[in-house]
Amino acid sequence: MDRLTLVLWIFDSVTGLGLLLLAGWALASPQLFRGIILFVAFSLMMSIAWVRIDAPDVALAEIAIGAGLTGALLLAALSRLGDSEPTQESMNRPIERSYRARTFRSLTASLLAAVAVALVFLILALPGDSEGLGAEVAASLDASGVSSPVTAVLLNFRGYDTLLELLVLLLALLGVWSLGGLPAQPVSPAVLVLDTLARILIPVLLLSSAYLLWAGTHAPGGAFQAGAVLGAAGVLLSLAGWQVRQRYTGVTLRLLLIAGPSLFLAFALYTIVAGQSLLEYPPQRAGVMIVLLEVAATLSIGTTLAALFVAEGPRNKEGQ
Amino acid sequence: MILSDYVAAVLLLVGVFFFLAGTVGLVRFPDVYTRLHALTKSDNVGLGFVVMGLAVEAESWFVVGKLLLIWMLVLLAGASVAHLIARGATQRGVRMWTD
Amino acid sequence: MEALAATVSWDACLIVLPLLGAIACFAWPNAAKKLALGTALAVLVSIASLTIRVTAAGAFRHAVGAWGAPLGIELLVDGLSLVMLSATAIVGLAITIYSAGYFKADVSSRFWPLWLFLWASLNALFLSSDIFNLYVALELTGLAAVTLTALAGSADALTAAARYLLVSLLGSLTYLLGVALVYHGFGSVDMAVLAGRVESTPVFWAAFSLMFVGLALKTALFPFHFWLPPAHASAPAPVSAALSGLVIKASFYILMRLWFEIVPADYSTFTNFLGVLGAAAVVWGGLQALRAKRLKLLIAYSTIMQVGYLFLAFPLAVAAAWRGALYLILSHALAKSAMFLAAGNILYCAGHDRIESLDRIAQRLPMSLAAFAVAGVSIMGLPPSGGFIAKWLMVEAALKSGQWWWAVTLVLGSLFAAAYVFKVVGYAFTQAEAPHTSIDVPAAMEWAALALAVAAVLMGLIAPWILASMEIGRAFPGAAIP
Amino acid sequence: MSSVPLFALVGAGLFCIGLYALIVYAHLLRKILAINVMGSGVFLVLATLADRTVNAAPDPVPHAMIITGIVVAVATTAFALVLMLKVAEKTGRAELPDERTG
Repeated sequence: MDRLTLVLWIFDSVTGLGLLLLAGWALASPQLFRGIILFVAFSLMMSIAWVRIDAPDVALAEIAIGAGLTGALLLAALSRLGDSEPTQESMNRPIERSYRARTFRSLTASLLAAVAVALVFLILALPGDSEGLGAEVAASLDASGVSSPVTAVLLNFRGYDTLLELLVLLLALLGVWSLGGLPAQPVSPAVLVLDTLARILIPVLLLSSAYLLWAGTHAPGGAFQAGAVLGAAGVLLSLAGWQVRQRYTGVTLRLLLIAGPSLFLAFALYTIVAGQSLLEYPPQRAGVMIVLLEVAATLSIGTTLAALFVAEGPRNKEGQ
Repeated sequence: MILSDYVAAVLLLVGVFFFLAGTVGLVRFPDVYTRLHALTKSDNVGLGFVVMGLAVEAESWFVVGKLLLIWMLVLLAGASVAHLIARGATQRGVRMWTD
Repeated sequence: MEALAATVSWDACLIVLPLLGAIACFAWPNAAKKLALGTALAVLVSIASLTIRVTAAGAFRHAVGAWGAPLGIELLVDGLSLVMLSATAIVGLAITIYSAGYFKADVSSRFWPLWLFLWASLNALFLSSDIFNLYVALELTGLAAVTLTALAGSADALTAAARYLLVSLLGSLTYLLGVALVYHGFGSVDMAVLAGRVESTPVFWAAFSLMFVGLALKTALFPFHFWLPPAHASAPAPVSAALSGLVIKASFYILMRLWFEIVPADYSTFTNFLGVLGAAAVVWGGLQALRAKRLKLLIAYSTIMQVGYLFLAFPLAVAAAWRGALYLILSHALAKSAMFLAAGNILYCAGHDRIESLDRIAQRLPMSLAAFAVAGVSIMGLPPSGGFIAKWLMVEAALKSGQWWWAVTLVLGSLFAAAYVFKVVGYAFTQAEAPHTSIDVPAAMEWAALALAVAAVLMGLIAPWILASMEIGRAFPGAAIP
Repeated sequence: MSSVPLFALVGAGLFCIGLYALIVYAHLLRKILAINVMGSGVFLVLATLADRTVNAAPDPVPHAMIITGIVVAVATTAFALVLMLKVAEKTGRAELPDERTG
């Protein structure tokens, strides 16, 4: 084993161990706030792991969505939980301290430890040389319209999954709204530093979003990462106290939310009526169509994620 | 290894040292204000050294530009967030450490 | 026009049309009811056309994006998926008509897009032949089901929805871990490709166990049933009908598919274990249903019992038992939805569903009570209902394969069912001391419940046709019994 | 990547740690965190094994699947958090009551 391999191996081991420790620590932390912060640290470390296993696309998605947006969502929820919290004591410890509960916990722990050991042996028993579908993807990449393999899989080879996934996102927002949304956060007085930060960062975020979208056709990036960065811009604006005016939260907002899924579904409907396979791209125009779909999807993903963060529910006349 | 490699290694090591110092400060200092002080200052400098170290090894000026941009963004975000945390702590009445 | 009808892929319509409908309902909430009814009709046309095509030309696969497995996703239309889609369409139409009257205006605009999402995701799930795509469809189904459960808005419903959501997510993640191991063990996520590659190795069995546990959680197999009664009892009535009638069947359907398509050989220890769990579910569900004080809770426990029957098909392991199990899925989908819709009418009219206070319901809602009783005929398994055919097939399979104890379980289940159905009907005919205030129930709601109940009974009369349809493209595994 | 799929083993560990916390802790926010940790574990298993072949580009299909999974996870997390807040609003506790019947 040469020196670099050894160093990397140590690095990986430290990262792996760190992940396990951070996860355990985040979940067992006596204070929820600390738990969330540790979870965000866990997600950041996950993205290091993604880079180490040659998955830069996933690393980008993890940083933007896993660490960034999920962290923001968790913290916002915690701050809203506020006074309805039971005492610190009852909310933080496991369900009970009785003998029965302790036995239950140790039984669960031993059982899961056994499961973990079994999984470890199985993973080690997997064939070492499986290439999965790498070769198939490479062979069809030229016909897919893009040169980034992950984007080709997401938008073309398994575009149907992506369509359903966009709908999961929309459905989650519908679910939040159907719960009646949350009361608007009280508008805090403008903070100069936050305002300035937002003013500088928003253009940078928009630019990064556009770059990620464009890069996605040939390099790591794509609609989801771009959408997540766009969503982050929305979150920042909302934190800086921006309020979207009422006239834009009705139809305009709805149209933005459904742009991505609608364009995808319109394409699906076209292929059905034309008697083709569902979501079959014409080979010459695949590249252009994928870019169009990605632009619409990015807008919708960004808007949906920001709306999930704001979570106030529609403020138009039907929703009130 | 050529000269630039050594330069890069030294710069990276200095950067890591600052990170380490900041982290020690984060763990050891008594209250939120002093911790922020330790963390932001030394991390910004540490990152600066890391960026310089990587810039020495960079393949093109374009990459150097990107590295500098990263550093500036982290400076901006770090400084602003440190301010916001300190502001939040003051508003909630967290006292400063005096001893 | 006819040329168009011949080239259109009706299977894809079953997914795309309700999704478009859902988005349209979201974009134009004021027109949601009309849009939803229109979508339901369009789905009905699609399933009818698809049935005609499959009956004439046989099962087929549809390569999404024209890539084909293993690179792309494939849809599979055969008898098994066709009967599931048809049951979903029939129940779905009844629920749509029912809901048009059930929900008040403010809830209504929120209900329609969610309901169409649920319908679309069920269709997507029944059509998919790709185990990762099934994961996405499962998540879509689970999320839609939970949002619909929470629509009731009460503390009970919200708590039940939260529990349901956690169980649902746990189930899908466990399933996904199994999918990950399958993919890395055998290099594909397409069932047909996997069928040719899977060997009976420890890796496969571990992966299958994970997938099994995840799906059993979502199907509410005993002892994973704990989340079901509160969720199904506290959701709005049409939602309960969809949850009990269709949603839990979706995960069982995947289990059946996996079992038929890719599991290499039967292991009698494992299948007998499943049979024992099924029998426990029958007894436990029956006892709890008898003890239940509220009508919807009783119906929910009855569902746990029916899920138990389904798992008896694993140890029976002959084709007739699988036919019986599938028949049970179909007849239960109709009968149980009818029961929940009838219970919803009672709740709507009387303002409560306490069984002991159901007096005079027979006078005020004769049609709904009739719907409950007629659906009960199928749940009990009395001739000529669909439930009877199902149980008859399974009992016969048990006796002919020399496993009489499963037949005893089935008969015991019928006795339980008879007891709790009569308990409800008995209270409903009791004379009340004082008259109650009541709200009139829209006629469409009563008709929807009754129509489903009658359909569940009539299913027994068209058994030969259904039995022939369900095996188009794939004969069920296991020996034919002489 | 070394021949030992180290991160896949970590993924298996994360799955079990998350599952333990999901079962044992009562607070809904903690349960939601636990689900997210479990998800990360599954994704690690899925991706690490895609990178087993030395000197070959990793298989992009699992990467695409994970991106799908991450988006699904954030969507469900967002909904779960609001549901939690609604439960807390109605019952005063962000916990599920213990099972009474079965």
